[in-house]
Amino acid sequence: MTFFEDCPPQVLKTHGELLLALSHLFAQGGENLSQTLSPLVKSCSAIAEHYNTSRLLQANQILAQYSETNDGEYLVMCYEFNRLFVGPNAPVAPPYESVYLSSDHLVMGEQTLAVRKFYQRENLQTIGQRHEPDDFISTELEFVAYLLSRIIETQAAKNSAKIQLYKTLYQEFWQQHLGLWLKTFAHTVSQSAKHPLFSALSEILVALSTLNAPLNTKEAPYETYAPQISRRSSSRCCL
Amino acid sequence: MGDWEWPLILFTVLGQIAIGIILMLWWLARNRNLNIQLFKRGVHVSGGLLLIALLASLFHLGHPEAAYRALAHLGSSWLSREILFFLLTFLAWIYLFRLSRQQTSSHTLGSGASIITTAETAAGGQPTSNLSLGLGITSLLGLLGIASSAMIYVLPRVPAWNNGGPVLFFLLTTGLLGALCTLVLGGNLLQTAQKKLLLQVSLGCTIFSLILSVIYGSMLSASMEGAASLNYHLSSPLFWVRALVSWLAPLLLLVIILKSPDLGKKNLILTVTLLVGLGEILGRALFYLSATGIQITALF
Amino acid sequence: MSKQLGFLHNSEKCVGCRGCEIACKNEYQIEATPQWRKVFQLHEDDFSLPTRMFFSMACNHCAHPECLRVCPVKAYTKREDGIVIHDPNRCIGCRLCTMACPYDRPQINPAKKKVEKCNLCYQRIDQGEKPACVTACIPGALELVEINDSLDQKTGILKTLPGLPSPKITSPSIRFIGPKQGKQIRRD
Amino acid sequence: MKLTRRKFLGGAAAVAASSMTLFNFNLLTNSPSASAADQPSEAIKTFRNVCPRNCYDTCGMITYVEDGVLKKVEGDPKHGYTNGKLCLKGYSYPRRVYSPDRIKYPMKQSPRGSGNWTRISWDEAMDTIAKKILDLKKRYGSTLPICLDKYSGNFGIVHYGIEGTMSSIGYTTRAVGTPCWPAGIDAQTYDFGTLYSNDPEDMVNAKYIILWGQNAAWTAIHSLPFINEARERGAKLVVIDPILTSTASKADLYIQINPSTDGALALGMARYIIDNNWVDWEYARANSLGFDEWVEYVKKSITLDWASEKTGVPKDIIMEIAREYATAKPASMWVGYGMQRHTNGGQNVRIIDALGVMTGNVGKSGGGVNYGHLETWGFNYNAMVNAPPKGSKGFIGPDGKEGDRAINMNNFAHDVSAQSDPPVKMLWLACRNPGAQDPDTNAIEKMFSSMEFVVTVDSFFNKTVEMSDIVLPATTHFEDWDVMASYWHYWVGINQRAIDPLYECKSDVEIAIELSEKMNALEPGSCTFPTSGTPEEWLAKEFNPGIHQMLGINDYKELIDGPRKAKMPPASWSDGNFRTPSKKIEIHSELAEKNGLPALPIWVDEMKTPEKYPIRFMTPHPQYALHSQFQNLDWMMTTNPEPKVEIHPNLAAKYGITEGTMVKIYNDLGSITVKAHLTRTTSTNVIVAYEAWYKNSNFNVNYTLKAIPSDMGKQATGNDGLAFHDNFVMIEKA
Repeated sequence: MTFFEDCPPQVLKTHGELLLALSHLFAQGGENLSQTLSPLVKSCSAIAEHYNTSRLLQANQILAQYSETNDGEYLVMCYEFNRLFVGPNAPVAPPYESVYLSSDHLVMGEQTLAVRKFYQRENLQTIGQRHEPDDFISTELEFVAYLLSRIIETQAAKNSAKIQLYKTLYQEFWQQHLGLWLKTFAHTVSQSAKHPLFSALSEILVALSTLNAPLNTKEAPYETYAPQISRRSSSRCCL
Repeated sequence: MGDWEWPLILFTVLGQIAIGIILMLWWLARNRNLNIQLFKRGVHVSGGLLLIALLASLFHLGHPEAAYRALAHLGSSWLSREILFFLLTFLAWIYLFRLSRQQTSSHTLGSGASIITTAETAAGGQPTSNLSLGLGITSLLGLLGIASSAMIYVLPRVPAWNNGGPVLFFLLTTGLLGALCTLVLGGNLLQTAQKKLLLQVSLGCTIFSLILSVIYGSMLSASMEGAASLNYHLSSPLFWVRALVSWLAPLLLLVIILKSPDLGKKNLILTVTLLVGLGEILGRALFYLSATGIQITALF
Repeated sequence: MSKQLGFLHNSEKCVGCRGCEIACKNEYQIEATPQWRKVFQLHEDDFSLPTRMFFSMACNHCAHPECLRVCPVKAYTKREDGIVIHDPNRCIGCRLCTMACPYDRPQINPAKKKVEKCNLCYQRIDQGEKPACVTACIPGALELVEINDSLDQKTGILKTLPGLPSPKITSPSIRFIGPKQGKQIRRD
Repeated sequence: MKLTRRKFLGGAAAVAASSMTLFNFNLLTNSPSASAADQPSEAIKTFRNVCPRNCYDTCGMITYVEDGVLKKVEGDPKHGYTNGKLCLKGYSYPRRVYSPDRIKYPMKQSPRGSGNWTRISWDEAMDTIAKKILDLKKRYGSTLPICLDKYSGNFGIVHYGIEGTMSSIGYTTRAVGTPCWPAGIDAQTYDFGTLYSNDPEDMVNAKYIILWGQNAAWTAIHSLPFINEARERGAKLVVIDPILTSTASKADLYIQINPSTDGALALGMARYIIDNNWVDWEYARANSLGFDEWVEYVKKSITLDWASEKTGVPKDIIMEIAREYATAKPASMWVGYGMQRHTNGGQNVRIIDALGVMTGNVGKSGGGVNYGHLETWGFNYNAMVNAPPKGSKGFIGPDGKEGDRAINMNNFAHDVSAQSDPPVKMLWLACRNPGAQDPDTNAIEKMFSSMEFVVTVDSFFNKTVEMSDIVLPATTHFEDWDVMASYWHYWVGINQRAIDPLYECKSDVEIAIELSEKMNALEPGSCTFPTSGTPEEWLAKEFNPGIHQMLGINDYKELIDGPRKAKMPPASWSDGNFRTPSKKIEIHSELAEKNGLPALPIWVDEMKTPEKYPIRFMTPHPQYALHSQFQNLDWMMTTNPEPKVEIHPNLAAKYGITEGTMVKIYNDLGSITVKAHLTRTTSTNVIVAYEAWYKNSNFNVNYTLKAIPSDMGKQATGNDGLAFHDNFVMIEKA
């Protein structure tokens, strides 16, 4: 309930920048880390300083270290990025919401369509609609960043009806979508990341989902399971 | 057994201790001999245990937030009945708690006043029947709750459970741990006769439990699944630990205590109680672990 | 109860293709682990000659459903036509039914922490269609039938098969046409 | 590509124009309709698809699509053979389409086999490939260093555009042949002129059915209802197979024959039929050449004792099935592909053909020696036929004609490596996974590593993709327009594009178009593949008046209403017009003789079991997979999580193997280690593991398999088949 009273535009902007930086990082892929890492480091520092969280600072230090690395190291990170998120091998952490939240752990699941409907509420659609799942992490992050930017604008315009609208949209989207799977996704990444950059990235994703809590009325429940987790657990009882 | 049975082990054992204590208090109160301090202590401890037990029970549910719905099927579900009786027991306990509070407010008994006194004096004119009635009703509801708990496991699918075993074992646990815990709680507040009585109850329960287990075990081999349960027990080191800590050691120690002039040292009683408690938890774990259900035995 | 719907499984025709199992998953897009319907291979040694014999089993919509009896939240209901329906909205995931069913057919879905099972495609039946598994059975080994005395009096109708729990526990609404073995010319 | 870009720019422009916000979108854009949010969900749409896998059944499917998402698949009730039902693999299709494991974008690996992959654009992929092709062409003076290996991953007619891709860049090296069934094809070609089987739905009319090395329950399950109906009408079902399969378990009579001795059993039967004069002399003499010659051979050389000794089948059983087969008219035989995967496999099929001829069961409804057919495959193969670019240099064949250089698909590793003038430098793989499916996996690995460049088009990260430089993401059949015929039943169905291609997946024709554009940009005239046409237009070009007439349609669009059955008589060869040189059944085949084979269907000894490796390792088709497809999907991995080798308890006891023991199976070529399953469904000298590619597993039955050719296949398919089942090994506890 304390969303926009407590969050000055500057803080919202910082959040939005982090969301966008992450969105770009996933959208541009492992091949463009040399361009997408620095903005992430920058926005991450701003957030870490604002909240003064040491874990985030530490993670960001690793990010910063690798954002100034050589081409060889960038290539190694690119390979790891693809192994984790892209393929052509079965990716370890496919960056799509429905893989984590739908009961069948496939892409284009119910969440994908629900997310599509969310975008439509703002008369938006994904550029790759029907080709790329709408619940691709970058698209969801961009949408959240967009909502924050709308909040800032409407706050500036003192349009309280609109502020309320975007605030609600933001909270709903976070609680029904991004907030539900971001931690599981991050956990999956950290479980099998072979390069410190991605452990750090996972840490930032966790921080992001936690830091967004003050922006929300309450933290989203994380009672969801990654496919790896639920596939492992048995459905049989003791008998 | 998966992780999800731990809440059940905790719930059943703690719940049974709680009700066992109240049962013993009731028994002690029957000839107006209950020390008021012990009453209070007993009510508080049993209430705490009951609360932990009830909370623990929530965690074996996939959706604890919807636990209230479990009351919906009193017609045939023993789980519904269990919940009902435990809730009623808890309500009755609240009444006991109120009684214990009233006494505090009207009569401040210093620790030095731990003279053996009758409940009537302690209650300062309040009718002891209230107290006795409260303990009685709570015990009765609690016992019904425990019996219902046990009936949940009386499943035609599980031959090892599909008999009087669960009910008897659950009730024996109640008696045994109830008596022992009351002894521990009571300490010097208990009269020697009361102590003796509680020790005898403990010994009786232990002997009965041992005999019953032998009979029960021999019955099990009648069905394939029962035999599997029995085999599981006999080949599990856990079972032999349980046999040691909850039958052999208590038997030995209880006899020693009963024979000693001052009915044993406090520490010895505490030791027996802890051993039996551990044994009962092991026993409960084995109860779940060993259960073999009738099932499809075809390949794959 | 006016009638009791159930399955008739013809083990003479069933080749263990598992089409029924997967057709069920396809119909409800059930995730990988829970198997509402499952094909079992009978023990080779239960027959005079080694063989690959199968039966397919989902919820048996028992005449005396243990799941329904033990469920504390009334998640189970038995319809007029005998179908035992599990309502996941009521389910609180206590798993008692999974302990009580001798056929292990209600199963916990670890992600949803609720139990799921076959509801005999009652929505399809209400529209005059057959259950998805029956529709999918290529050799015609699985049928939707009314379980009654006249069925039981037919020759060759069995109430159980080797490897199955005694039908006395729950009176399952499934009948079998037993596997028949042909002649085998073997080299061992 | 163009479409995406336009859409992207359009979207960006719309955002810029809107006064809504100054926010810079990258992935989102304004939706075309302002009230999009209020639009209700689209109604469920249905599409017709056909399963394009290498399978007898080629099922008609109905695909349910909601909001552009494939929801479920069902069998097409208008398909008279598959009758509205799918197999377990068919029902798992949504898991395949939407598996997060799918290959999504063109990717490049450097170096090959390192696991170091980078994502590249289609443009870069095509640029790299085109430059490599042009470079090789320049260096070697021709495109012959480029080798195509395509086979059965998708049998859709438009997928022959893969061959067309190669044709359009010049003369190339081609893996020719078929690993599956060539020996039997040649056997029927020598005997009848081609392979041509009765309509499988016609099996209901049979009074006696022999499934010879055929496990329909796993490989052609939609035939079972027809067999069952015949049985309900009184027919007896006999299954002859070294393995007691699911099908065999249902038979009235199961005969566990010594592997590779099927011809001996048929000859024993023939001898008993002759002795009892149950021969249909009239049919045989009127319709065939060399029949009497063969009868003389049987009388002179074959005894029942010999046949019994050879096959392990008791004499009285040979007599029983001979009598029943010859006297139950009509009697149908179905020859499976497993039984011809031997060094004498084709010859055994020829003997079985002769058995059908001598009893007059050929050309009869309810009869036939049924193996397969290609009668309904008369499409234009428009995407396949492209003239080579002007000035292309080809390989001068033995006939003096210039053309592609053919190498043996069934000895691919060896033949690729053996080329020197010019050597093979680049592989293009599509609809094919030699890493999992070819014999001698070690040799395949070695050959791949000797290549300069490997391009693979696929949907999942299998062993072949692992060994590639560039992988291109393939569409599934739900994302394509196509038409599919069957090599077993007589139905033909259209395959609609039910959903848009996911990610950056492209069909083989779309890939060819991209490549053609790129090559011509780099070197005008270097590729002749047309660069226009929508997928549906490409499909339309496959139809011709012959197909229209056969299916009774005027336009391919009529197939959208339902698949059509070819207008053909239910019994093959019922007109008696055989397609041999003599127009008769050639029991005596000069063509066979010319090809160095016996002219007559006489006994040819099976491959001897080597002393060092006394155990036969059979690797038949799996239940949960089709070759290396399907088993990797989650449903299959749950139902059938790991491979097992079936071992007879007596054999297992000899090596101290118990249920669940890990067993090492090995010979000179290589080894695999797999869990034991003890069962008496196999025999004491045969172990069985089913070929498949399991997700995240290196299990592959082909490590011990030598590329031993079967006896036939050259005549009709270009190369001899593979004796997959003459695979001898030793076992030990791992």
